[in-house]
Amino acid sequence: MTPLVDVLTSRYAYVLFALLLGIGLYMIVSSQNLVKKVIGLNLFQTALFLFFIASAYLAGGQAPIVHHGGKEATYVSPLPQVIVLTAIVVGIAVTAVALALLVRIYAEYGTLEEDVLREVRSDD
Amino acid sequence: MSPGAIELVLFAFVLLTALATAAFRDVLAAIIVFAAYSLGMAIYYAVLLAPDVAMTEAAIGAGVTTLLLLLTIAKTVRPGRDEIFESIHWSGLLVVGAFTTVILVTVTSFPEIGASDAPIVSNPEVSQYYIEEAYHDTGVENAVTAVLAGYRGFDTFGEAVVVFAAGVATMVVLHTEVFTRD
Amino acid sequence: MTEDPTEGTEANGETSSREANDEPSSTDSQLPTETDAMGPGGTYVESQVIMTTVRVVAPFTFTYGLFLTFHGGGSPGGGFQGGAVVGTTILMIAFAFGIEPTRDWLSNRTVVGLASGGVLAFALIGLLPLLVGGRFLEHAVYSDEFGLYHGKKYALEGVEIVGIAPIVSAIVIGLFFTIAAGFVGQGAAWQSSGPGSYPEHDLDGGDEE
Amino acid sequence: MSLPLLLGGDLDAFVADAFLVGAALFVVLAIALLYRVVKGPTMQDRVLAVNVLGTNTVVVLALLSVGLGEESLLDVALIYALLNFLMAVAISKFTVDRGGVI
Repeated sequence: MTPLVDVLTSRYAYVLFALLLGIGLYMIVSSQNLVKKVIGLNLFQTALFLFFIASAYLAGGQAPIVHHGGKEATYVSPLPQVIVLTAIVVGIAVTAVALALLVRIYAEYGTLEEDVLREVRSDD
Repeated sequence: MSPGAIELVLFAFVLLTALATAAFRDVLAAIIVFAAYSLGMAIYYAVLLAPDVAMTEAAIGAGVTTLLLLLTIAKTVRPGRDEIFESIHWSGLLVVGAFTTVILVTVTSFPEIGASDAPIVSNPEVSQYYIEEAYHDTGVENAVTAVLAGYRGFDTFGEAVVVFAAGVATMVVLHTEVFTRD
Repeated sequence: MTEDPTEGTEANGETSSREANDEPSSTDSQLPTETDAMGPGGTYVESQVIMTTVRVVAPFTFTYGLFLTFHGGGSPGGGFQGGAVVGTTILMIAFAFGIEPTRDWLSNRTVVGLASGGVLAFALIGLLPLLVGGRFLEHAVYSDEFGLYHGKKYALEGVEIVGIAPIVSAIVIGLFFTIAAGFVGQGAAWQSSGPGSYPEHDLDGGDEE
Repeated sequence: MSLPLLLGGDLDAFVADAFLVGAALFVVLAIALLYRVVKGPTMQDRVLAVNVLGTNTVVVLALLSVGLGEESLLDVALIYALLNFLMAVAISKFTVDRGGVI
């Protein structure tokens, strides 16, 4: 048991990543309300961002602001941070498209509850 | 220098906010707790030494996401308030539990967080090259900006176009009927 | 995860005035004074506190967004962060002074032009090196072939400042305005009496793309 | 002043650790605030708690900035200081008549 605890305590952020992934997925799968599904999607996304950022971390390092190309210090890796940076902005765009679709769905069917929506659609 | 204690507390905070977001049945309460979650996440990014990402999360998470979600439920209706927490969806929980367990098992085989021999950090051709040569190659000190607009400029161009396309898509989704109405 | 019926009823009692209801007309009837105050424009309510605070804070936020954009090379920041902060400033103004007046003030043409112009400027900066045999987005060409002072640095900053930042800020503003305008189409006849809908004339400026 | 030296530690490291511990304590405070966010009972309680959480975030980031020796984290704290009230204003405006006044 102790080796497992050791492994997990040195990987806090990865454990958190897995748990948040689960919570986000649970919200997407089981929420009846479509807005909550979108929130779950966002949560799922942030879990992945956390994974990327944690993989870039270097103990005792500095943020990747390289002052005049100095090699005397160690820095965390900039590459995953760049990927996450663009992914956050793309993520908000995806969220907005999803929300626009929700507004459309509400205009069309008058509800955002999944079970009601299914009934309304089966009546058509 | 190790951020051990604060990381442990943040772990609890982020996990609790995420659980509360999932648990609330009332969408407005879920949005409010999700805003708190975003605050915790930004601190986590800062602890992991990603100020650029924390900054974006601050502007997007605290401002834009909350506002867009609020606007959406202002345009639609909230569900009835007969109960404040969701009831547990057991079959979904089972599937998600299995999924999370699989991910948790793989976690043990990742390199330790902060280890200097982790492949992402120690790769001499990518990460180390960016850190050592970014100032010389591009003339900017912020390695993130250098990689974003310099080394990976083509990728960023694609992302910018994707964001632009999302804006156009939103306008089309919400305004199609306007064109054909008159 | 846990059900707590007592708490549900408690919250229900406290907030009964805005209890969610699937009948938009009933929620609409709860806002007589606001709609009267605004006339046909919408349901915005003036708040002296919010307006004063925004009037003080907005210039600082806007300046800080510009600082983040322009100083992205030497400190954390860049087009994405600066653009998001500038966009959020406009959202802040829209919240304080009403979304419709802000839409009129910042016309749709401006927002769409900013986004399209950003993409075009980004592509142009990338394509110029092709003229002299460089590769797409090869910033070194600007200092080596075109002879600009610190050309590669300014090309990179140019991508951030005239490319990414306008796109991000315009898209943030545009998404907000678009979702705020909502959807009033033929299939939504019953919704037109709802609390969030806007009269027809508000949508006329929205078909620029 | 002499306590860390007596303990055989480095003064700078001690001060940095003290700031980090302070930041951790503020995050503990955030967890306490989370109780009010979850419990409510009214939406106004939640809005107020989230607003305090935002201010709390500014403090945590400032302490982290000293503790980790990263002045760049102050920029993040500045963004929160400027944008924090927007979130509270948006939600509180929304709670009046279910978004009728946005």
